Amino acid sequence: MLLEIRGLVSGYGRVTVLHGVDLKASAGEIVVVLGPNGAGKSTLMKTVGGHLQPTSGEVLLEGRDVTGLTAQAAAKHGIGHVPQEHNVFRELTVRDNLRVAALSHRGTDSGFETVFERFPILAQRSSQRAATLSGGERQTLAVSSALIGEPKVLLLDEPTSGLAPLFIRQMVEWVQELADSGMGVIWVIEQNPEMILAASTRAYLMHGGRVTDEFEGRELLKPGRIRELLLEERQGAVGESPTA
Amino acid sequence: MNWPQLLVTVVTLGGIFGVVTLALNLQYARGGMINFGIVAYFAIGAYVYAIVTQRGPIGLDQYRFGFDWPWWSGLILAGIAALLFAALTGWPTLRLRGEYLALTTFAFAEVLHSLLLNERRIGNGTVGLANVDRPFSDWGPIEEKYVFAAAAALLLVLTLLAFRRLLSSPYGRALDAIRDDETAALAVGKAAERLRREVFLISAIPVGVAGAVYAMYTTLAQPSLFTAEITFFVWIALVLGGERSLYGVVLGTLGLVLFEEVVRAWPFETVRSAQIAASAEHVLTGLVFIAVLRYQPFQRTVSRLRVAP
Amino acid sequence: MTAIAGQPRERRALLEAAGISKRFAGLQAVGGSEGLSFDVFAGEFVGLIGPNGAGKSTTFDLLSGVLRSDSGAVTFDGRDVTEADPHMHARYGIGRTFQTPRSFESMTVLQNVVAGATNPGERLGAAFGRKWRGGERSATDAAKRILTRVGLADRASAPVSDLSGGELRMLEVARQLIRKPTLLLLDEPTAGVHPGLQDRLAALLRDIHREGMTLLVVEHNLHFLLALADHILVLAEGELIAQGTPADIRVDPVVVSAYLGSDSAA
Amino acid sequence: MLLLQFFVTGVVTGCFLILATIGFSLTRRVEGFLNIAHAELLGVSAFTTWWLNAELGVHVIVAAVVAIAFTALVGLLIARVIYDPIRARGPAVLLITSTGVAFVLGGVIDGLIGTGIRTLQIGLAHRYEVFGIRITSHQLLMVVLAAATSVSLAVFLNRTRTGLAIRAMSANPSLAASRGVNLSATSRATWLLSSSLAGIAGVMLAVVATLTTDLAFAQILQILAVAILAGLGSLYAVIVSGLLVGIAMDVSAFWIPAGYRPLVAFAVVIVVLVFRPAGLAGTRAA
Amino acid sequence: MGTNKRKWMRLFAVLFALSLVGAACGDDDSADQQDQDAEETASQPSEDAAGTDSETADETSPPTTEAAERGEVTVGVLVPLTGELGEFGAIVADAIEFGVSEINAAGGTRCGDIRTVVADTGGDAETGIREATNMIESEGAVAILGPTSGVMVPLVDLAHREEVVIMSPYAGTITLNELGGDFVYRTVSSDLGDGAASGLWLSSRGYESVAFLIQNEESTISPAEVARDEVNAAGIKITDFIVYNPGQPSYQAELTTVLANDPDAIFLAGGQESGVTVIKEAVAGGFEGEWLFTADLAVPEIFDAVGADLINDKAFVEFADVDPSLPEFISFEERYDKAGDPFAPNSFDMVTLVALALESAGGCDGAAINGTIRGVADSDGTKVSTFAEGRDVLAAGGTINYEGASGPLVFDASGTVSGAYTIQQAINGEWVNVEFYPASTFDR
Repeated sequence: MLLEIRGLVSGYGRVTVLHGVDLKASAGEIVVVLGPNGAGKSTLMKTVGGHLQPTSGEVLLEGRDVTGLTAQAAAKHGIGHVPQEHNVFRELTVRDNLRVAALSHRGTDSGFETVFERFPILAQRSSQRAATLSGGERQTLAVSSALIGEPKVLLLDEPTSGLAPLFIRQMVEWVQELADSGMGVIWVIEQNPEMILAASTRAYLMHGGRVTDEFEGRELLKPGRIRELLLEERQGAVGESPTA
Repeated sequence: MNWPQLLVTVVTLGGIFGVVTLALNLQYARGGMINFGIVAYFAIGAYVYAIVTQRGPIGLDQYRFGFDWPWWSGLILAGIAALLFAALTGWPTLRLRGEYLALTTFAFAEVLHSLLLNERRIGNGTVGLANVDRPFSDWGPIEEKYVFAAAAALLLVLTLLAFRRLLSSPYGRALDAIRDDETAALAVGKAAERLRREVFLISAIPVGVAGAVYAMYTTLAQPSLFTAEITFFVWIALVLGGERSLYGVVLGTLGLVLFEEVVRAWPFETVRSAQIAASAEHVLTGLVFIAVLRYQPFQRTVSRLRVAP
Repeated sequence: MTAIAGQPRERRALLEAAGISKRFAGLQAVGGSEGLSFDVFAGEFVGLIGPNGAGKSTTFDLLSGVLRSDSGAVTFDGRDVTEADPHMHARYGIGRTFQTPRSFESMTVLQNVVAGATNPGERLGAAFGRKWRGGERSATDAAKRILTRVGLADRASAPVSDLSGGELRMLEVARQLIRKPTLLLLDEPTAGVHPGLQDRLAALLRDIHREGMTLLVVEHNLHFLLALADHILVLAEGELIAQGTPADIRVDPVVVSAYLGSDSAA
Repeated sequence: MLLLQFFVTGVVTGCFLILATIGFSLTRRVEGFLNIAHAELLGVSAFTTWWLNAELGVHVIVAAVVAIAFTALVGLLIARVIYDPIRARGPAVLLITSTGVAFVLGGVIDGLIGTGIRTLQIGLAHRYEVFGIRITSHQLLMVVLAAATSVSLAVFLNRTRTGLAIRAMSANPSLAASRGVNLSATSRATWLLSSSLAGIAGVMLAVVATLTTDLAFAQILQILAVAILAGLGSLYAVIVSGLLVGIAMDVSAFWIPAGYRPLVAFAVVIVVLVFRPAGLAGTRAA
Repeated sequence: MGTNKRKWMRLFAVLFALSLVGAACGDDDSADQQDQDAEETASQPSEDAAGTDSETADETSPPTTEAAERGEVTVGVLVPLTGELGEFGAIVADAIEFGVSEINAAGGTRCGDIRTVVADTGGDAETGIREATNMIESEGAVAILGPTSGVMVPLVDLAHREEVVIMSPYAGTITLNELGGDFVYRTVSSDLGDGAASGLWLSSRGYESVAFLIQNEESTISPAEVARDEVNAAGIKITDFIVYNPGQPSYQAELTTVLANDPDAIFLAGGQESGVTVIKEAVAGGFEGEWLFTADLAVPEIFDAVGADLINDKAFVEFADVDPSLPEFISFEERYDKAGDPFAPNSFDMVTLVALALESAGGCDGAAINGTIRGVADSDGTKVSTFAEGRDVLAAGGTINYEGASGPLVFDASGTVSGAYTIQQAINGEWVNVEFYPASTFDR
């Protein structure tokens, strides 16, 4: 198992947000985390990414304990985190954003080439400040930056919110490729889930700081299933069977 | 060391500066405004008192105005002048926040200082207004210094009581609400802007009066008295005492004044030792700040005592 | 203000948003090309839904004066409040809660509610007097009653830092209730609230609605909202894409596609 | 013509202000607080240069280099020993602590150096006249040094790995950490850098001025003025606002007595802040 | 190497003082004692003095201060030891210490040995007032000696209130011409004389234009204004009259118009720090005219700091001086190796006068000194020039007329003496006398 999260409890100061989360991802997998606002998805990502200290539980990466590492150490161990907001250095140029990501890595230029090849728009804007990019370009840059560090696990915190479908499709394709090359991806989504779910292998539904359901990705693609889940919001009743 | 004398000095100066620290506490801990130019309001009080009570210019004096009015009118006008100056400086600055407000108020204080330093027609420039009227010199049997200490202590207590009364009223609660969460306070109809402005203005009044008392005490209104050092001093006292409680603030100020006076009260009998003492005082003061800020003993004491209003 | 296209005007609207909009750093957050327009009628329970980033919270900010609209006008109770300061909105009778619950940390639960009321002693001149004490007493009594009503009576003297996320939301509602607002804007009242408390919240909202308060509620938990509201506004990318009764909205294809992605809409 | 002369003088003043402020601004930007003790670091450097040069007879350039390096180390040491442990207390406590540090540094300098007239063992400045405008070699050195320092700082921040890390950390520390940037190493580098910038300014102070123990600290007011004007962040804005303050101060002497120069500096600050509440470089949000 | 050693000793001294203060906070009495022992105190408690005291003091009120009961009379030395005038403060304090040692060696005053308490004002008025108050209230000082102009003026009120004599050997400010005379004295002439001497010199040099550069301080502005009037009266063009603030790294802005107007001479009334910078920048900026400095720059260090060749032959300095031909001065010079330092004789005279005033007074407090000081300084009695001589005459029931090392010392209504002035010229890296204006020059 590439990444294994067991009974993770975490939050901000005295406010506990995660009440014991279990989650698994193996290499080459795209794992989707779904759930309404406030379900604890971002908190989960931040805790695994090293920005929040869990109060209990553990995070294992390739069987090694990486619980409670600093963000820097987490990055070094191969956890690439793309936060939901403030995920690029706005004052830095596109190229410098990528260079920062390459700081702790050697052989950087090939990484740049790959990114620029795939996203010519970033190459075009390489000397513009990241603040001037459009939303989609910015998300692309954020994900690209995280990838420069060649992570084993990529944590994507809603990188598609507010993006045009074209961009979403591109990003899905790209992430799919990354997964095919052996990376584990945990992808938090709240809206427009269908395209992403199509590529995913597994999905977790979170509510109130807990994982309330676990699905195989395809299961969710059954007609009407997501709609049912999202519109007829479940109350997080634990007893309810996921396949009912 | 002459402890009674030391005590008198500490009470007097602690009273005067305690008032300033209290005002700062009201502005900062309650109003959320960082005033890094508090010395300006203090200076205004001192100068206005000096100008109002002194006789007209004699000899080579360069200042233009001296009204020779009684001391109490000087005291009142000092408070009013500080209020007006707060209104003047508050108007452009109060929409700024945090560091920017801090630095703009600081800039205002520097402008005032530069004006007093160079404009000899206001207060004799660098020379300042010396030998300021001291009202308590002929107060019968009690020695003047005790009257002064009592007056300073009285001013401090009055300010403390007034602030406490204000803060324990719904007005104070509204201030706390605004400080805790301005957006939420607005959503329940608290006029944050107006309250902040009012706090900025009214807290200037006791500072002006304290400035006047300081001018009486030192018998001097001179630019070199009102430098940014006063601002630093008062801020340090505020942080030392822990900004959350009025009593802590007073304690911090008294502690700091006591410390300074103990260092100063040390008699040096040779040039050499006095020279060393001057630099040692700086080093020691600095080390005490650093240590106190790191270990925060006053703050702990106060929070242990739980005397916060 | 002028009537809005397609809206029958048989009743006087309590709140009229006419062509309001807001841009942040060049990006349109609310309003689209013609601005956002809708009405809320007195006594209604209106739900405001839409996917993340649809501009719901921004709309709330515009209605409560926290943000000022770039265009158009907001009329409340016959008064143009477009340019009014946020605290004046509150005084005119528009109450609101926030997406992340806000509270006055330095105060107890009871004080938080009392602080919601406007006391004459909040004026500088009156603060030094004694006259405010009467108002203070009645506000405290009212606050206690409200705390009982929202189920926080036993936490009255606790510091707010002891409250759970759900309790904080209840406290926020309580702080508004003491003001008896004409219109109450609730921003995601169920987020972070555990199911037991959600039921109590639903009952509370139903009650205050029945007592005549007009409610406009942003909510992700559609199950919760659709059961309570009698009118739903659907927002996507800052524009009103649909409105109607909960039953209409449930089956509206436009709404479904807004939630599930543009692909399925096409 | 006289006005132009004032302008040139103003540019030179501005260049000193840039040198003195740029390190202060860098600290503010990366470390997040106003380090009042920065001004005393100028003194550390100035007096080290003086001591080596005038007392020990070391060549002035060697003395300057040693002084700058020494100042950098002192700055780093202070940061590690005093600021790092209380970082969590927030910028206000750090600011006041830095005042304490300034007191200690000032007191130690005062105790070690004492009173007296102190100047470097360097010749008198040469004078050049271009179209009737006079400029001395020391003034030129100031301009050249300010320009060279600004350019090399810009190159350093843009071209080197450490520079990039510093910029990333100042822009968004937590994201920088996520990208694998070593925050504590970067912080150390920042302290070394900003303190050596103070060192350079201190050397210039020693070259131009007659040193007294309180001269260095007297510069903090103008440093603050320039830093506020620059918007407490951008290094490029420091250059603009340094020049602006310098020119405004000196050109004002054409009309009003020179004693009012500090008043002019702060008046500029107030005017700018009233119209641009976040400084020259700031965005317009208040 | 010698100077380096001094630096390190300073560091140790700082640390030592720190530990002392630390000890003081813990246990003040014993530390107090320890401090007195540890420091090289100028005064030793003397039992004999106490004896003398009781003999002569019988017809008056008993000594009021604590110090006097211990057979000591305390005198405060309030001088700037740090800051711009630190050099002068140290000279004054040293000369006072020398005077005190002479007095105590002669057996002390009727009120006991003189004990000094030294404090640094840093040139700061507020510190001065605080320290003075402290000296009076805590240490029982009966006289405060040595404040500079800026500190002296604010002390006037304190002196009257506390009935303590305040004396300065160098506070020339004109303001004291109005305020002084009662409890407030100085053994130096007022800036009126200083400015007049400067003006006289500037007028007599045949300059056509002169620029004034004045540091923004009481002690520099007041003589400069007198000099300006004098120069104006002589019909010389004043190109600039610039008051500048010290503490700047450079004074280019102030110098710009001065250099543009290219005067024949610059009158620079500035402190050492600003003065040196101004001179260097003016010469570097192309000024080739002559200079007249005020007393602050009348020190040999100036040649090192500025570079002797810049000012050689071109610079003059004006300061209140003693007549070196006075026998009293010559005698002083023989006893005190630093007699040539500026204001050293004035300082010596000051403390000697205080001691003699105490000796001739009926009490041991400030009021006693105030009552007799004019009398011992100027009378028809026996001329004396040391404490010992004076005491002996007084003991024999005579009256004395103290003729000091700095001159005859006659206090006018404002407690000021009239003085002589010297103009020196920079020649070969030294200050050389070129003109002497005796006190009589300025009688008007």
